[in-house]
Amino acid sequence: MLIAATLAILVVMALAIVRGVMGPTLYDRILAVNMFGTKTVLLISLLGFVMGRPDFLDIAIVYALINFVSVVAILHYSEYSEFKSGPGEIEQPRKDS
Amino acid sequence: MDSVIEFSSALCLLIGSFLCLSGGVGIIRFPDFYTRMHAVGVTDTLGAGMILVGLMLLRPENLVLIKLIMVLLMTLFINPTASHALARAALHSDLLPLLHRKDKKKGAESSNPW
Amino acid sequence: MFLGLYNYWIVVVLMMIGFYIIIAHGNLVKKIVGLNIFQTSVFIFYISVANIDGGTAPILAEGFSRYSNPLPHVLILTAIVVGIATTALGLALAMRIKEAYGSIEEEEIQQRANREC
Amino acid sequence: MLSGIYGLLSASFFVTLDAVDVAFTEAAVGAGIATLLMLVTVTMTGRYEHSARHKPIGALAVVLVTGGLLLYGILDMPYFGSIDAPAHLHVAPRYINGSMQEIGVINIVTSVLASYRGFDTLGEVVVIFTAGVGVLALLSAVRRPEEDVEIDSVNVSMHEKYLILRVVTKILIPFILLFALYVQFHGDYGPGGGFQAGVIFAAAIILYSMLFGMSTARRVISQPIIQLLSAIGVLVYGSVGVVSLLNGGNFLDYNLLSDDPVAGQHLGILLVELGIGCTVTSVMVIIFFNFAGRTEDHMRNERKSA
Repeated sequence: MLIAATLAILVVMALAIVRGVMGPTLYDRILAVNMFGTKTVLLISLLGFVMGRPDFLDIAIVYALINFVSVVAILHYSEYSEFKSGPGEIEQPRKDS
Repeated sequence: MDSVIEFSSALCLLIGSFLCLSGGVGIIRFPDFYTRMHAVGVTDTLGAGMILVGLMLLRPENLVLIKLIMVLLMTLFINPTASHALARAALHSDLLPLLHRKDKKKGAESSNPW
Repeated sequence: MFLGLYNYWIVVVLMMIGFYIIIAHGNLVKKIVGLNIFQTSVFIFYISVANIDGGTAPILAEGFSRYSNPLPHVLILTAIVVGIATTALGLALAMRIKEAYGSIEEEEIQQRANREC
Repeated sequence: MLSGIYGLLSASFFVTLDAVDVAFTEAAVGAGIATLLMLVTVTMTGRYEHSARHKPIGALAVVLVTGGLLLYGILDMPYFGSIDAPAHLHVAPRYINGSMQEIGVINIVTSVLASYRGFDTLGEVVVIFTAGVGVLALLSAVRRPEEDVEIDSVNVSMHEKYLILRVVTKILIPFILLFALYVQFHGDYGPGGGFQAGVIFAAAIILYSMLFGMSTARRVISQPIIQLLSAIGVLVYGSVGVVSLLNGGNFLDYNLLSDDPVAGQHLGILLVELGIGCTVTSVMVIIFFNFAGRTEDHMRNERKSA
């Protein structure tokens, strides 16, 4: 059961990466990164049990925290104008989705 | 008694992975940002919670159990907050939900290539 | 023969991706990203060298007798933190260049420098 | 150009390869701080690059040739996971077998890091300190002290924007700090140690300063003290070595710190990890504060000129 759950999480992580790469808007990407982070937390805790060394949970906690910090950071800094519209092409969030 | 706990743990893990998988399908298949957000935000928290509860039922030693509870609490706190912040930021940057767009039918049909 | 060495394949591919980014892109921040990828490939190299079949994490516990090699772990642990410190230094330089020249593209900086002297 | 996933991915990779301590550091550093610094820089420099790559074909050729040569060299490497690889035959068995009797620490990585190869680690800490000094030299700007009114106005506008985030963060930060302390002092028995704890501490401070404004954070955490702390960390590490010299041993020979060699080792590792934690925390905070302060100044100037 543990291994099945681990595989499921891996599949979901792959899907999140697909959305992260495709993601038409910046927010889709952030969403994918956030989801990827929570899935990594789960993956690490599951792996700890699969391998019989549940000490790894510390890393899962760190991950949960760091994930939050980085999402807050992206949101905080994406509000500056230069972040969204640099020189060159400008992403049009409304046209596509 | 043992088998009951084992069974419920397996059940929790199964439900958790199913929820996560449906979230994963959701993030790919839904047409616009807010629906994707809904899919992920809802399933992520419950799925993660289920998997963690399933792991707790495996009866690890005390320290590990405490850490698992910590992880669970953190996901319960952090996930909805992050989703909220994300949705708010998206809304403030004029990314409108699909319903409010003028070309909504077109958008809904053509947006999803698969 | 090749399957037994797949970890090194991954390392080489990653390293070459990083290398390509460093050479082919003019954007300084992108070059730093490339350096980071290169760096990670070295980390992966060390860690995969440290791995032993049937071994477990090098924290002594009952019921385990075979552990991974701790030495590369130590080297990489410190290397990661040093890596972030040097990356920060590189990014700081990039920021100063942006302030001084108004751009972080190699060619534009070159042009502006030529014009000034 | 945006992708923080990479750091996350490589950390889970390290977990599968049994390198818990490394995964720990990579999780905190690669996924957290590195992404953050990249973000701050990108905020200032713009998200898109304009020029096309200059010579893709030449670069590709060089890369392919180098890659081919490396692949050729790889053929002589020992197989993945083989037990009798040369890397496992020299000092590693001694570390694994001797750690318990000589040092009394379960986590071999910690014992190698802080005791067997303490001198190396001292060097690394000095490098980190130097990088902090370098960032200070490059980015620190003399700024006039902000007035209370300004801080208040920024505070009110941020309060509206981040209300829920702020409440949750206020609850979380004590836990983060507590967890960092746990990681710092539990390094002997599980994954953890000064490097990781320092980064987690710094992450908590960074989270605070993002949500409550740089000016507030600057007031809470005084810059000179942080700069002093980064030097004190290195000094603590070095003076542990000097004390063992004075006691008649080698530099960083913790056996002589106490009557009992194992107790001496414990004391030495504790002090050294404390020094590392101090330096890493304060250097990360210095780096972030200077980056963020610089970016904010830049934005303000642009807004004024526009």
